[in-house]
Amino acid sequence: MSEMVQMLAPDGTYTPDPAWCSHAMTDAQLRTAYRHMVQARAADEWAFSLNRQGRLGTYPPATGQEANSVGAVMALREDDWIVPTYRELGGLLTRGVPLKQFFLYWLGNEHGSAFERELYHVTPIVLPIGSQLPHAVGLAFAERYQGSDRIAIGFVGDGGTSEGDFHEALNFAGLWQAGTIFFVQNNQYAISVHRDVQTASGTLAQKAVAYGFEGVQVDGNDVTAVYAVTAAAAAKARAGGGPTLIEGVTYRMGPHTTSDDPKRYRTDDEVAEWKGRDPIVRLQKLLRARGLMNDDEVAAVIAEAREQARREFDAVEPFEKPSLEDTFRYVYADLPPLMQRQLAERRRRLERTGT
Amino acid sequence: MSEMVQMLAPDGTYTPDPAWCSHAMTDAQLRTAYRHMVQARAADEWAFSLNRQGRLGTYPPATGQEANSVGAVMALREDDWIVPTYRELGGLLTRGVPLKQFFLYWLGNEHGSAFERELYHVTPIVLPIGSQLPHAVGLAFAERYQGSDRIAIGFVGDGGTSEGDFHEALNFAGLWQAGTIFFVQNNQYAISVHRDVQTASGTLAQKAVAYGFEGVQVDGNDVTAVYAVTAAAAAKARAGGGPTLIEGVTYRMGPHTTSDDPKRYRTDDEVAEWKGRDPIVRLQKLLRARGLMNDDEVAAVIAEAREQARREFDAVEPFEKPSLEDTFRYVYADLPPLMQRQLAERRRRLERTGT
Amino acid sequence: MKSATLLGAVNTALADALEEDDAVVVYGEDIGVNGGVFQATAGLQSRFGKRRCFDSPIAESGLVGTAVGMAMAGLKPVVEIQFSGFVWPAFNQIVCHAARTRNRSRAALTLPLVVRMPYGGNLKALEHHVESMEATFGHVPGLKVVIPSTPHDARGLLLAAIRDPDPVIYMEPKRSYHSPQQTIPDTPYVLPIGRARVEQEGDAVTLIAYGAMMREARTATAWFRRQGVAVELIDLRTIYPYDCDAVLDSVRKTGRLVVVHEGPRSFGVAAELIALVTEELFMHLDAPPRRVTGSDAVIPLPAAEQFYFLTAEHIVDAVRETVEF
Amino acid sequence: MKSATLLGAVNTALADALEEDDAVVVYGEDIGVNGGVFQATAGLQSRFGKRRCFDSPIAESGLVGTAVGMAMAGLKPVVEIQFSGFVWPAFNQIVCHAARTRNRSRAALTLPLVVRMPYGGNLKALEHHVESMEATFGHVPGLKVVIPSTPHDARGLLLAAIRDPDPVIYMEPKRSYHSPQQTIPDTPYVLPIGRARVEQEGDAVTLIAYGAMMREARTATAWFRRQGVAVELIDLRTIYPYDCDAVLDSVRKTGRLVVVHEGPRSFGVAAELIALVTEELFMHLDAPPRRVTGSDAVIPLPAAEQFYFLTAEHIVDAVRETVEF
Ligand SMILES: Cc1ncc(C[n+]2csc(CCOP(=O)(O)OP(=O)(O)O)c2C)c(N)n1
Ligand SMILES: Cc1ncc(C[n+]2csc(CCOP(=O)(O)OP(=O)(O)O)c2C)c(N)n1
Ligand SMILES: [Mg+2]
Ligand SMILES: [Mg+2]
Repeated sequence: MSEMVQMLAPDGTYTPDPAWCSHAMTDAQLRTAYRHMVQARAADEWAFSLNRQGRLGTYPPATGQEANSVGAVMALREDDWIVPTYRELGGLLTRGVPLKQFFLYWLGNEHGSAFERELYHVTPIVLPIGSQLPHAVGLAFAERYQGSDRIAIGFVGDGGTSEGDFHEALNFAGLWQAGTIFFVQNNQYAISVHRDVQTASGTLAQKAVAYGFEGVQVDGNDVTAVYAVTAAAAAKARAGGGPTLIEGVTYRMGPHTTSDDPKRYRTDDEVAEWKGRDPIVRLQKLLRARGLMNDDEVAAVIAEAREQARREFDAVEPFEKPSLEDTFRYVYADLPPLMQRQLAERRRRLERTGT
Repeated sequence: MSEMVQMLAPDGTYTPDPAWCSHAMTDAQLRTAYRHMVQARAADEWAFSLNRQGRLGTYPPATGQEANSVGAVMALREDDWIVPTYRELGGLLTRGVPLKQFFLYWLGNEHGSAFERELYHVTPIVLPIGSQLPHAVGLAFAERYQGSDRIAIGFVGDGGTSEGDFHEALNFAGLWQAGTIFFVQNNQYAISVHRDVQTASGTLAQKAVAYGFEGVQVDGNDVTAVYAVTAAAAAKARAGGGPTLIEGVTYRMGPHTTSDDPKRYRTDDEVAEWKGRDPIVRLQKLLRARGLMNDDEVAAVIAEAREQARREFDAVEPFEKPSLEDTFRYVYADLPPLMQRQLAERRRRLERTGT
Repeated sequence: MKSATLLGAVNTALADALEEDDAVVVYGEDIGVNGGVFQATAGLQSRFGKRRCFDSPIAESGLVGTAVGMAMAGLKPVVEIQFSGFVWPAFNQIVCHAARTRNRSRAALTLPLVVRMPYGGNLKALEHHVESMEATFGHVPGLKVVIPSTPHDARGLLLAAIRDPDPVIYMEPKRSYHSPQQTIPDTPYVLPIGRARVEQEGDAVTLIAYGAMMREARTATAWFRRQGVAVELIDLRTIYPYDCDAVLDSVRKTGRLVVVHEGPRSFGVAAELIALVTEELFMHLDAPPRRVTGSDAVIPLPAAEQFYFLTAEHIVDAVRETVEF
Repeated sequence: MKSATLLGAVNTALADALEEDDAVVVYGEDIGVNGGVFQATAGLQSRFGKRRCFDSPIAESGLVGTAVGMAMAGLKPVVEIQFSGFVWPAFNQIVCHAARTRNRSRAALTLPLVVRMPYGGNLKALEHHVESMEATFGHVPGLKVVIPSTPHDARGLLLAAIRDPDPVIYMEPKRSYHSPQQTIPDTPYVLPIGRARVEQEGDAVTLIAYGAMMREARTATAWFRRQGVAVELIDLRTIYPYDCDAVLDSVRKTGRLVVVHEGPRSFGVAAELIALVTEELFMHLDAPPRRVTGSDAVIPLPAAEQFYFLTAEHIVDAVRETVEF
């Protein structure tokens, strides 16, 4: 197992790794990545604050993990499939999913997870840990079957690597030489459980050995490294070279969700230490050093991102209230007579009792 | 990943491997192993023949896999837990489970799987592939928890390594440093599916890398190698050194079960090739070469094993027929009123209709 | 027209589907060169190639989970679970994804997939090879659950299941795989999911069964016919969404109901039908509805299985109690 | 006596069990230093040490599977599934091993283990955090399924479940975790599994509920009391093996039945109770039994959940129909 890939150090020094430099980001890409990461951070902070104001439901913040999410998705073609977890805000934004939709979802409306297929190639947000990975394998299989060279990326957390579905998905992918990238967002914790209590495996990347394909550990707070490693995996997958497991080492700066109190299980010192490795700060240093952004531009990007978050939430907050009928409409293509009876009964009770 | 461990070659030449020679079998052990392997083979052949005569139900033959089963169990202490599959006849015999019980099980009687706990430390025969492995981890945990140095061995097939439970069991074991040995009976096939269609992993042993402990591939037709590797794993486990994954490379000489027709999916040539690696023939060669058994003794061991198989089956064939009440007796410690009603109704129907 | 077994009809329906639509893929454990442990997929790999019909590793969750992914991208996967007793590792994928993706995505993604599995017992088979847990699937929002009892229904319903835009659990009564035979059309056809079939009209009592139990129910019905008692025999065919109108229409006419199934009694299919009928037709009922079902005991191994499984005599006995009430 | 919430009572029962028997171990996701996402295990690790109370990786099948192994070797594991919606990866271990080891081994091995999980919704929670699938467990031969509705029952039933020689699925109504409070004894006690509790006697109609629905049922019962209608309110408490005698005794007296539960209607608990009652007490029934239950739709996300979940008004409406029939 080789060392963790890192090119952009926390202090902003950039040392291209010869093994991966064929996938170095262009200046334009660096600027784009920065914008998406800042957008994600701003939306995340706004969502958190909305929850505290009682205007948004339980929400799992993604602050700190933007380089993984944005870097990985930027390395894909825009019609490659993304199979997200509930913590891939940066990736969704990078793909172009409107923030409005994201807010709608966390407001508790299924339409927030209705990512139009041909527009986004993003599967719905799902919560059962690890269970989305086999979908990424099936998607990649189906695309190749249909003659397309689209590939799929499946995100999962460090905790998610313990589920049986992680194993089964990687095993199928190895066998089928599926064009699937498995991206582990190793943010050190599964709620309160530290990664070291999740598995005795030295790295999460080395788990790929069990399936006969390559695993790479990358500094998940270095967007350039994440991009390079994912781009290489994507090129391989697209060419029919099969799957790759990528472990992006990062940190969940906030609580697991708005209902979680991380002080129960981790120290302020630890959080402070990781704060020093912030992926956005780091990229900003590089952009400044290269002269790609000055203070004003940075400030403008941040201000615009915050403004965008507020704007998009405002656009959705008074979203159309769903009806009783809506809750029966999408279970099957056609509502069966048995459920028509149930709907009629419920409508009757609603009319009679107001509830 | 190191080479496959082998000491006793198919031609009978014995080359002790310095890495494992602290666990070489004694002459007495070689004779015992031979006897158990021959017993297992004879019972297996008799069971197969009984099935063909219509006197025994569906049966999964284990012929060819005796060295794995016998060698591994001989390497354990007699109160270590065995978590078998449906194809560990040799291991059960080695542990002392009466053949009568084995026949009773395949005659379709649950009493055949009632291995008295303190006598045998063998869990029941189970059929859902892979699902027994977490039990082996729980058993080892519980023994250490209770201050015992008993360990546990969990058997599984090559096909079974694909199930999520394989992954979850090994992951728990690695974390808990459980005293569990995972023994993969790699007999090349899962029914009709070849091991190479089961996983893209180079060896099955290398899957241990994913869990932070050691994996060893061993010639599963060489009982001396199986014994040595398992004994080393057992010593490590007992000393608190944690789990080991062992892949014993062997071959299922017969059909998957008496209902299977292996000609559909494999060639006679392949079978013939493996016949040349027969674990019993090989051990016989060693015993003769060392002067531990002569022709007469070999013939006597075989004759006695065949005789024993017939005798034990005859003792069980007219086994007491279970009653309707028996089928309700073991579901819970006490039969709940709800089921008492069901039993009464069924008794009434039985009395009225004779069915 | 040609004569077919239920097993043959399943094989034919799979071939129909593979023939008509390149989006159909068939995979599962041992279903390739081996043709499945029951030979339900025999000949399909050699006819349609390994691209369309192939083996999978032993990993039921991965099997259904990859099918979910394939269906999201436009394929119509048909996966085989070797025995219904081995479907539980896949239950999470079935409950959380197969059943819910349409609703979760407001139909942005829909899943035309089929999970086939032989079910049922009374054939001296091993543990986990004899289960009838259809009610468990029926209770999961978002699934369709279909069980044919005849070769004709088997082909028409399986092709309908594969064409259906939603996930279908298709359970095959393995005890009826080889008999009785029936003539079926030469060309593909579909039968509607969600519709029961009145196999025999009658006005004395409604007898509802499905799958392998239809054979016993038929025998019982014929016996009563000889006694001059007209049993109305209904083959439920779809467990969910079951044909409530057919059930209610029949009991409205007969005023009496007996429901037969092999699976555990408590929380089983019979309980559901009886509850529906009692709620809706209380004033029409002339006798207490009855269940002829498996018990809540674990199904015994072969040596005692006769104490668990059902016979036509059990049905006769219960129908007689109901008619004579 | 001390005042307790249901959540507190669960915590106390776990402490009771850890205190009384070294064979008891408590483990699950986030149950150690974090004390569980609902704090059901708060303080247990610091009081009993990491040997007795510890975190597990996210692997429900391994969680239950290792517990099966521990129980085989004489421990009494109590595992927590974080939400009942996430229990399905463990379903295979529950159905094939937890539920069957006694029968399979003719009691050579028995499994005193408990699988705890919060269930139920109507609290603006996320997908899979709101399910009520108790009927699914009730239909599995070999399981006991217990659901408390009060702090007093929660402690007595959980300790009984842990002492029980057989596996118990213990489902905690998370919406009732914090209220109402109740005074409970200072010292450990057990309540019998398999026995319902008549919370309020009456002769007009039998109303059966359990878990979080008891709150709504109580409100409805009180409303009718004020109208001079004596509803007999029964808390089922055990879903399997449910207390058939208590149910039948009550309906024999009242002649009317309404059953309430939050989970899907079809193949649910209400269907079972109605079927039992109709079969056994046909001549005693004065009105059609009624179900007040969730529908077969997928439970909506928070913005529309009010269209799925039940209120006391729904119960009042249905009871009125039944009483006025
Ligand atoms: C199958 C399943 N079990 C348990 C949970 C409850 N749960 C929600 S998030 C979470 C932790 C996930 O950790 P990880 O995979 O590392 O992802 P992260 O939240 O850190 O992004 C758990 C246990 C779940 N959602 N699904
Ligand atoms: C969960 C599960 N899925 C499918 C089956 C059906 N089945 C029985 S044996 C078998 C093959 C097992 O192969 P392997 O693990 O290599 O063991 P072997 O039979 O070769 O000893 C299969 C698929 C099963 N018993 N359990
Ligand atoms: Mg994490
Ligand atoms: Mg094998």
